[in-house]
Amino acid sequence: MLTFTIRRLVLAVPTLLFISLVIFLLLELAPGDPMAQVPLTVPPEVKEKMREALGLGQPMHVRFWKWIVQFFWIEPQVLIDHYLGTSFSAGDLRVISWQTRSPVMDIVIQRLPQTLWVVGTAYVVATLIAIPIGIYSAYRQYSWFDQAGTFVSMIGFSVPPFFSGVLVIVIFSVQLGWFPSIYDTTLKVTDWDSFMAQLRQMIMPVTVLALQITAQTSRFMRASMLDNLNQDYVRTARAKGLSEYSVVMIHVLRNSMIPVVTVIALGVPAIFGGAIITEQVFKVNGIGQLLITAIQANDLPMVQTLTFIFAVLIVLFNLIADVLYGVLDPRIRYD
Amino acid sequence: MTEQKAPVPASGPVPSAAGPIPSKPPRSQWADVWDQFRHHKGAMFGAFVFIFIVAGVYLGPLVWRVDPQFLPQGRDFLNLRDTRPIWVALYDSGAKVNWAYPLGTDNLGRDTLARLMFGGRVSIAVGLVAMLLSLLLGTLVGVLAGFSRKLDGPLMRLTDLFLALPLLPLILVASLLFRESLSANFGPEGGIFILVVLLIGITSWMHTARIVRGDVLALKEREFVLAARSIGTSNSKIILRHMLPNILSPIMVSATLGIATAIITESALSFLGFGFPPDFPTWGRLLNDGVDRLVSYPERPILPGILISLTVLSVNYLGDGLRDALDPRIRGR
Amino acid sequence: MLDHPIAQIRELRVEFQTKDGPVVGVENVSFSVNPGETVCIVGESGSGKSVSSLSLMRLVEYGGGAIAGGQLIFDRKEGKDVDLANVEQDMMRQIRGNEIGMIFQEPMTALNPVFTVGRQLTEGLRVHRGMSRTKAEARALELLREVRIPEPERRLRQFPHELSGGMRQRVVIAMAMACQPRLLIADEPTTALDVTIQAEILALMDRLKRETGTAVMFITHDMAVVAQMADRVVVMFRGNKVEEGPVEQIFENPQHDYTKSLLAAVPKLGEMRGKAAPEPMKLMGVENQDLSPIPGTNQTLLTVKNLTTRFAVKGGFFRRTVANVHAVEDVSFTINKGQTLSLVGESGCGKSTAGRSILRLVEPLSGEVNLDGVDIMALDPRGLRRARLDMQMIFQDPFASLNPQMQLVDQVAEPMRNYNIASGSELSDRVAGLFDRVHLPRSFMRRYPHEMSGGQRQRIAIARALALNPKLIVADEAVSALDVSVQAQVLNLMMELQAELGLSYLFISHDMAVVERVSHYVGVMYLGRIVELGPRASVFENPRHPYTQALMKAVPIADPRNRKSEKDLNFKPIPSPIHGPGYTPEPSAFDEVEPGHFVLTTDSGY
Amino acid sequence: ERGSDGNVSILYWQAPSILNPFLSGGTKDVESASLVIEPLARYNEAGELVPWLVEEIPTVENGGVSEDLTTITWKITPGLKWSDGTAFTSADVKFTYDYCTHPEGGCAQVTKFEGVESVETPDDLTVVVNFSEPTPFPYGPFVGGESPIIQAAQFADCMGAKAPECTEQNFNPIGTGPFVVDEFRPNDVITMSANPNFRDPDKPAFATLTFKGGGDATAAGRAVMETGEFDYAWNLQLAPDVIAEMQEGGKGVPVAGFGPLLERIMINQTDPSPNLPEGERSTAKHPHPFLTDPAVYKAMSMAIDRPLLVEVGYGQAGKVTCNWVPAPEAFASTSMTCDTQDIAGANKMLDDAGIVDTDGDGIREKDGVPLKILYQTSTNAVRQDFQALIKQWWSEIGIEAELRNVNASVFFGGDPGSPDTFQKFYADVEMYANTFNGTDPQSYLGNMLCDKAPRPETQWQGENISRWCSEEYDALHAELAQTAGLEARAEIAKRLNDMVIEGGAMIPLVHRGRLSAHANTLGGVILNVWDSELWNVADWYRLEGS
Ligand SMILES: Nc1ncnc2c1ncn2[C@@H]1O[C@H](COP(=O)(O)OP(=O)(O)OP(=O)(O)O)[C@@H](O)[C@H]1O
Ligand SMILES: Nc1ncnc2c1ncn2[C@@H]1O[C@H](COP(=O)(O)OP(=O)(O)OP(=O)(O)O)[C@@H](O)[C@H]1O
Ligand SMILES: [Mg+2]
Ligand SMILES: [Mg+2]
Repeated sequence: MLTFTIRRLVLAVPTLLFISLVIFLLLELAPGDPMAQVPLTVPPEVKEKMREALGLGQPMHVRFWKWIVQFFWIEPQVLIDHYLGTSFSAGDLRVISWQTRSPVMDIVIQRLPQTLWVVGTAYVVATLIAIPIGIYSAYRQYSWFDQAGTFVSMIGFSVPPFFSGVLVIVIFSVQLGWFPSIYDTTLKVTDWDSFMAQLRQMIMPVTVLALQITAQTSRFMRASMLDNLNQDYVRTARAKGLSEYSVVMIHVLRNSMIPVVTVIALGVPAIFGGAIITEQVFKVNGIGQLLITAIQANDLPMVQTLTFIFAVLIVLFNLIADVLYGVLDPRIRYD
Repeated sequence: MTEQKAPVPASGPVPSAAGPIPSKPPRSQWADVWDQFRHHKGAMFGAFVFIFIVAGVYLGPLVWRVDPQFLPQGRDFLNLRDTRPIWVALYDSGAKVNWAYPLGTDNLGRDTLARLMFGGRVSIAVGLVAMLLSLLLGTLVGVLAGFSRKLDGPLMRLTDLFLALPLLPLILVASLLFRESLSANFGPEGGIFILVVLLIGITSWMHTARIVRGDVLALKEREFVLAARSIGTSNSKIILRHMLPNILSPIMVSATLGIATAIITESALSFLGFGFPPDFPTWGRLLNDGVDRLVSYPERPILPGILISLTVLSVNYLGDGLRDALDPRIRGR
Repeated sequence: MLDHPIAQIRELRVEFQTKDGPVVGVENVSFSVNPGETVCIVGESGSGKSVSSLSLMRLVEYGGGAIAGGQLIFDRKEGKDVDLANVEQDMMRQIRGNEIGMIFQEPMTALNPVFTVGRQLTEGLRVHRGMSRTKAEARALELLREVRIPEPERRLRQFPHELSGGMRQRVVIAMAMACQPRLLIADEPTTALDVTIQAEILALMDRLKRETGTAVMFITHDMAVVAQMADRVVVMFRGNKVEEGPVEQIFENPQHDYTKSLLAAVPKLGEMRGKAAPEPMKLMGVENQDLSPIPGTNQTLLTVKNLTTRFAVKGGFFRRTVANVHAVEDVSFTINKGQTLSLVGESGCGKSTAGRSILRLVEPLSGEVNLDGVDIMALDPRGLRRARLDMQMIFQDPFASLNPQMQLVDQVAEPMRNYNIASGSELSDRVAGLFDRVHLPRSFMRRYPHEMSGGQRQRIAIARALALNPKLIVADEAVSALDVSVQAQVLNLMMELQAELGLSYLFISHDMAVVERVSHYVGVMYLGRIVELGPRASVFENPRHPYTQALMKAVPIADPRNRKSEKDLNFKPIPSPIHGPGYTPEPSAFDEVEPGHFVLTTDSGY
Repeated sequence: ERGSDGNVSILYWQAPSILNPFLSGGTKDVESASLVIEPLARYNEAGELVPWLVEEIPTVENGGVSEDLTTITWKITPGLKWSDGTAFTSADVKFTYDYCTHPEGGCAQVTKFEGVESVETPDDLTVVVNFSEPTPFPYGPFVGGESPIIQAAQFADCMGAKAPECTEQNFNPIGTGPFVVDEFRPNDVITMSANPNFRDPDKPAFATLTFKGGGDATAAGRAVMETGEFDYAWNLQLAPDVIAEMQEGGKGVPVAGFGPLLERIMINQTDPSPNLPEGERSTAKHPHPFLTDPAVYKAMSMAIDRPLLVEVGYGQAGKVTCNWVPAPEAFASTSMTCDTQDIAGANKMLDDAGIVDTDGDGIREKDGVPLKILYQTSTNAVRQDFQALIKQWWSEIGIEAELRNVNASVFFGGDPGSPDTFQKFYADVEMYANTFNGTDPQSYLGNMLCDKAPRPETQWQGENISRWCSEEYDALHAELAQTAGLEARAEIAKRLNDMVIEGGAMIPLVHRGRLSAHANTLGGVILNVWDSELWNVADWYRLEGS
C-alpha cells in the first residue's frame, strides 16, 4: 500500500506539470485583458503601460517558467517562513495577482475559511442526510418513501441554484426576515450570539447546496445498498439470528459504504473549488467567487494558481479514494 | 453496479433428453422491449410527459402562431407588457390579464407561451445533443481505458485534466477560435448551437468515463468475453457486441443526469454572455431573466423552472424504464 | 421422546410474487427429521430443496417468498412444539442460529468479506448466549479446533478472502455449530468444493453429528454424497416430494421413475472397469440409445511439448516482476483424432491455464503446441485467428460464458459471422442445424440465456463451439456446474458428437467418475505438472503416483453400503505455486510404468 | 459627534480589489479608496470645484493660476494630519506626482498629470504645478477622487516596478480621509474605523464602516431597500420596475444623479464583413456599404422610441438625449430633438433616398446590398432588452438586425487578439456607454479625431470607435484646445457635438444617471456623479428615531 501510494504520488508530478501547462496555454489563448475593468476614460496608452508593469510584455514561456518557480519554489518557502519564522523567501517575488497586486496565496488562505464553512458544511450535512435516505430507500425499495426520495432528489438536481437561492432569499430574508441575505465574512465566532449569527447566515446557502449534493449521494447509496442486500452473506447473517438492525446497519452498510466512501472522497475537491453560483447568490465570497472574479478580470496568475490547486486536489483525492478503497475493503491489496 | 444475479432457472426438463421448456412462441425482440416498457409505470409516465413536452414545443407553434420575438408597438407596448397569466385573475381581480396571452407577457410585451415553446425547442435540442456527445466521449474514453491496459493511465490522467480545466476560459478560447467559421457555415444560431453543444459535451464526459471504465474492467474478467475471443471475435466487435450492451445501465443513468446538466449549463452560459443571441430564448435564459422579478411576476422564473424539472424527471423515469426494458434479464421477469 | 421428530414439515407450500404473478416454489411437501438423524434431500436444481430449508428458517420471506400454507412444527428445547410458519420474526431470531443452524452452498460468498472470521464467528454467540467478547473468542477458537482448521488463533484475525474455499466452508460450519443447534441444515455444503476437500468436509460433518447428536437436514443433488451421508432420503422433483425412504432402500429399490432416472444418470467410479473405449451412458426413458463404444483413431492431432505458463506478480515501486505464478510447468501430452484426453486435479493446479494456453487465450511462456501440423506458438495474430477455426473452447460456467444481452441465435451465429463463413439464409440454416445437433428446439433461437436452464445453456455453448467445425474442443469443466441428469445428457451429447464428427476433446474436470466415463487418456495434474499420464484404464485401475492414489480415495461412491471414514483421508495442503523470479524448476522426468502410462519422478511437491 | 452613530455598511456589487487607485482605476477601487485618501480639491454634486485639503480653489482671478495659464499654486490647509498623526505636507503631494509618473509604475491615473512639467514645493504648505504649455483647464492633477494624495513616508519604497509588490501599502494606505482601514480583504470586504486624526473633530459620525463587495445589483438593491441589511448600495443598474418593486420594501430609497454618461449606438463607418482579409476588416480601407448614408443612419435614429427606452431601461435614472455630450448643462447642445419616434418618417426618408426593398424579402437594399446589420453589445439585462426593442423598430423600416452579446470582460477587455472587443468593432453597430471625468469635455471630444481610430497599426487601440473622420472636425477641435473662457469653449464644444451626430458617427440613446440607494435611516447622503459617490461620507449620520 505504501509503495502504491508513493508510486502514484511520484507519477502525479509529471501529470500535474502537464495539467498546469495546459491550463496556462488555455488562459493565454483566451481573449480578454487584465485592463478590462479599467474605465473607458483611461486612454489605451496608459492601459498599455499598466499591462507592461504587470509583466505582460514578456514572452509566454518566460512567464510560465516564472510561475512555476514562484509556485513550486518560493511559495513553499513562504510557508516555511510563516511557521518557523525563518526568512528563506525574503526578497523573492511571489505569485502576484494582477487584480489586487498582492500574493495570490494570501488571498486564497483568506478565502478558505468561508468556503470551508459553507461548502464544507453543506457537503457534510448533505452526506449525513443522504446516507440514511439511501439506506432506507434501498431497504424499502419501491415504497412510497423510496419513490418520494427519487422524485425529490431529481427535483433537487434539476433546479439551478441561481433560482433556488433567490427563492429562499425572497422567502426567508425578504418576506419572513429570518435570515440575512448577505453573508458576513468578517463575523468571528466568539460566543453564543455570534455562533447563532453564523448559523443563521449559513442556513440558506448550506441548504441550497446540500439539496444538490444530497440528491446525488443518496442515489449512490441506494444503488450500493441494493447491490449488497441480495448478497449471500446477508442471508448468512440472518441465519445466525442477528436482528434486522445489525444485519442492515452493520453487515450491509459496511459493505455498501465502500464504493460510496470513494464517491464522497472524489467529491471533496469540489468543496475547495467552491460553489460558484451559490457563493455569488449569497455573497459568501469564497474560493468560487474568487475564481469567477479573477476570470472576469483576466487575472491570469490567480486563475492559474487556483485551477492548479484544484487540479492538485483532484489528483490527490483520486489517490485518497483509491487508498480508502483498499483500507475499507480487505480484499483489495495494492502493491 | 454489479451484475444482476441470474434468476433461478425455471424447473428443468426431466428426465427425457433435452426436454424442452414449454416454449412460448418466438417473439420479436422489439415487441418484447415494448412489452416490458409498457408495463413500467414510471417509464410510461416519463414517456408520456416527455412526448407531451416535446410535442408541445415542436408542434405547439403550429397551433399557437405567435412570433416569440414579436414586440408590440406604440401604445400597445404599454398595454401588453407585463400581463399576468390568466389564472392570476382567479385570486387577484385587479391583475392585468389578457386572453390573447394565456401565460402573460414579459416586460417587453413578448408572449410567454410562444417564448416557452421556442425556448423549449432550443433547450431540449441542446440537452439531448450535448448529452449524447458527452455520453459518446465518456463511453469512448471509458471503454478504451478499461479495455486497453496501455491507454488506461494516459486516458485517466486526461480525465483528471478535464476535471481540472476551468470552463469559462475554455469557452472563451473555443468561441474565439471557432465562432466565426461556424457561424459562417451554419448561420449565427446554428454556429452557436454547435459551439454550445460541443462545449457542454466536452466538459461533462468525465464522470461517465470513470463509471464506464470501472464497469468495463469488471466485464473484461467475465468468461463470455474470453469466450468471444476464442471464437475469433475482434476487439472492436467485442466492445460493440459484448461490452456496450452490458454497460447500458450506468450509461442510461449518466444520460438522464446529463440532460439536466446540459440544460442548466446552457442557461449559465447565456447568463455569462456566451450562449445564444439575446433574442433567442432558452428555458435556462427565461428562468434566469425571470429571477429579478420573482416577487411581482413569480410565473416568469417558475414556468421555465417547472418545465426544466419536468423534462429532467420524465427523462429520468424514461431512462429507468428503457434500461429495464433493454435488459433481457429484467425483461424476462 | 427420542423418536419425537425435531422438525416436521407438513404440506408446505411457498409462493413467490413475481411480475407475471405468483410462482409456486414448493407445493405439498411433508417430511420430518428425527433427533440424531441425517435426512438427505435430493433433486435437481430448482426442485425446491433450498426453498424448503429456507422456509424452515423463515428466511424465504427475505427473498420475496411467502409461506402460503402448511405447518413447520419445530420441537423447542423445553419440549414444546411450535409452528414456525406463524411465529413472530422476533422469536425466529432466537431460534435461528441458536436452535437451528444453517450452512450455505457458496463458501465464497456466504461470509461477509469485510469482517474478520473471528468477528463473524462470535456474533451469534454474543447474541444468543450473551457471552462477553473474550469468552466468545475462546469458544470460537474451540470451534475452529473442532472443525480442524490449522492455526486457529491466526484464522480468527484473518479475513474470509485470506482463507481457501475449504477453510471457509469449515468456518461456515463452525458458525452454524456455534450455539450447538439441535437441527443443522446444510444446503449443498460441498457442491462448490474439490473432491478432496469435499471428502474432508463430509467426514467432518459426520463426526460432528455423531459427537453432538445433532439432527442434520442435508441438501444435495449429488447421489454419491447422499450415499455417503444419509440415514433417510427425501427425493424432490419440481417442487414436490416424490419419494422418501431409508437410504439403502432408495438406492437399491427406487420406486419413483424420477429417482430411478436420477440414479441412472450418476456416473459411478469403477463402472467402466474393463471397457476399452468410452461409451455413452444408459439413460432412463430414452429409446434406441446408441451405446456403442467410441474407439477414436490413432492419428495424432495435437502435440503439446514442454508447455510452461507463468503469471508475473508485479510489485514494488517500479512495478517489476517480483514473483511468478507457475501455473503450468513443463507439460507435454498428445491427443489423437476422435479421442479424449482428460486433465484432472484439484482447483488451482493449472488445468484451465493449460487449456487456455493451447488456444493461446493466455500467452504461454514457452513450449510447443502443434495442432494438425500447424505450429500454434509461431502464429501472428491473424494466423492465430485463423487457427482458432480448428480449436474451440467450452467453459465451465454456462451462466458466465454466454452474453446475457444477446439472443441465442446471435451467439451461435457469431463465430460464423466473425469468419464470414456464412451469411443470410445459409447462416440461419446452419444455426438451425446446430440447434438440432445439440438437441435444442429451434423455437429457442430467440431466447436469452437467462430464459434457459443450465444444461440448455451448456448446449448453446457447445453449439457455438461446433459452429466452426473445429477439430479440437477444450472442454473446461464443461459439465461441473450441471445437475447429474443434465450432466449425463450433455456428456452423452459430447460423446455422440465425437462419434459422428470425429472430434477430439481436451476434457478438463475434477470429477473422477465423469473422467472415467469419457476419456481415452487421462492426465493427473498437481501444482502445474502432470504427475501421471496414461490410458484411462491403466491410470484408474493402477494408479501409481501417490497423489493419484489419494485422489481416487477421496471420490465418494454412490453406494450406501460402502462408506468412507475420516481415517482414509490424508491430504496435505497444496504448496504455493508462487516462486521468486530467480527460481528455475526442474524439468519433468517420467517413468514409463506400463506402455503409454507415465508417472512423474521429479519432485512435484506432493 | 465622532463615532456616536455606530456602524455604517456600504454595499458595492463589484468588490474592490485594491485601495490604491493609481494601480487600478476601476470605479470600485477609486471610490472605496476615497474613504481613506483624498485629493486637494474635488467636485461637488453640482460639478463645481470645492477646496478639500486646501484653503481655496486657485484661479486666475485670485492669482492661484498664472496669467499665461502654465502654473497653478495650491495652498494646503495648515494643521492637516495623516491618520498616523504625522503632518500632511507639500512633500507628500510632490511624492504622489513622482509616484504616478514613474515610467515603470504603470499608473492608471497618469493622464491626470498630462502636460505637467514639474511639481515644486517652495514650502511645506505650498504646491506649484508647472505645465509645459498653457493649460486653460489646469485642474487635472490632485483634483477629484482619481487623483488623491498618498503618504510619501508610506510609499517611499514602492516606486516604479516595486509598486505592485507593496501589498501592505496598497491594501492599507494611510490617508487624511474620515476613515482608516482596519482590514482589507480583496474582492470581499473592507472594515474601517473613524480616523482619530480627522481634521473635523466631530466627524465622521460613524465609529466604524463596513464596505462589502460582490454579488449583483439586484441583490444589492434588495439588501438596502427590502431587507435593510445594508445602508448604502451603489450603482443599481436595474430596470425601473425592479427598482420600484424593491422600493416597496420600505427600508430604503433610490437616489439618482446625472453626469455625462451616455448610452449610445456606435455606427461603424467601415466595412466589418468577415469576407474581407484579416487586418482590413473594420478599417478605413473599406467604407461601410450603407451605414455612411445619411438617409440610413438618420432613419435608424428616427425609428427609435427613446422615451420608451428610458422607461423600460432606466426610469428615473435616464433621460432622453440627442447629444453625445449631454452634460454639464453648459456644454449640452440644444439644436436637435429626437424624443418622438417616427417610423413613417424614417420609411419615407429611406424611400426618398432610393433605398427600397427590391427583392420583396422585407429588407431594403442599397445598391444591391441588403440592409442587414450585426448589432452587438455587452451582456447585461437592460442592454439585451434595448437590443430586442430596437431590432423590432428597425425591422419596421426594413432593416434587419442580428443581435449578439459579448461578455463584458471580453467586450471591454481590449485584447487585440479577440474579435469581440468593442474597439475591434467587427459588427455594424454596437451599443455601450461612455463618459468623461470632471466637467471639461475637451479630451472627450478628441475621441472622434481621425487619428484616434483603432486599426491594426495601433494594435486596435484608440477611442474613435466609429472610425468616423472629418477634417473639419479635427480643425475645430484644435481650435478648442487653444480657446480659454467657458462660454467660447462651450460654443465650440456644442458645434463639435452636433457635427458628430449629424455625421452619423453614433446614435445617442439615453443620458444615463447613476442610481444608488440608501437606507431610510441614513442621513447626509448627497449623490455626486462628478466625483466619488462617497465623497461626503464624513457628513453621513444616522437619522434619529430609527
Ligand atoms: N426469489 C425467488 N423468486 C422467484 N422464484 C423463486 C425464488 N427463489 C426460488 N424460486 C423458485 O422456487 C423453485 C425452487 O427453488 P430452489 O432454490 O428451492 O431450488 P433448489 O432445489 O435449491 O435448486 P439448486 O440445486 O439450484 O439450489 C424454483 O423453481 C424457482 O423458480
Ligand atoms: N490471470 C492470472 N493471473 C495470475 N495468476 C493466475 C491467472 N490465472 C490463473 N492464475 C493462477 O494460476 C494457477 C492455476 O490456475 P487455473 O485456473 O489454471 O487452475 P485450475 O486447475 O483450472 O483451477 P479450477 O479448478 O479452480 O478452475 C492458480 O494458482 C491461479 O491462481
Ligand atoms: Mg438451492
Ligand atoms: Mg479452472
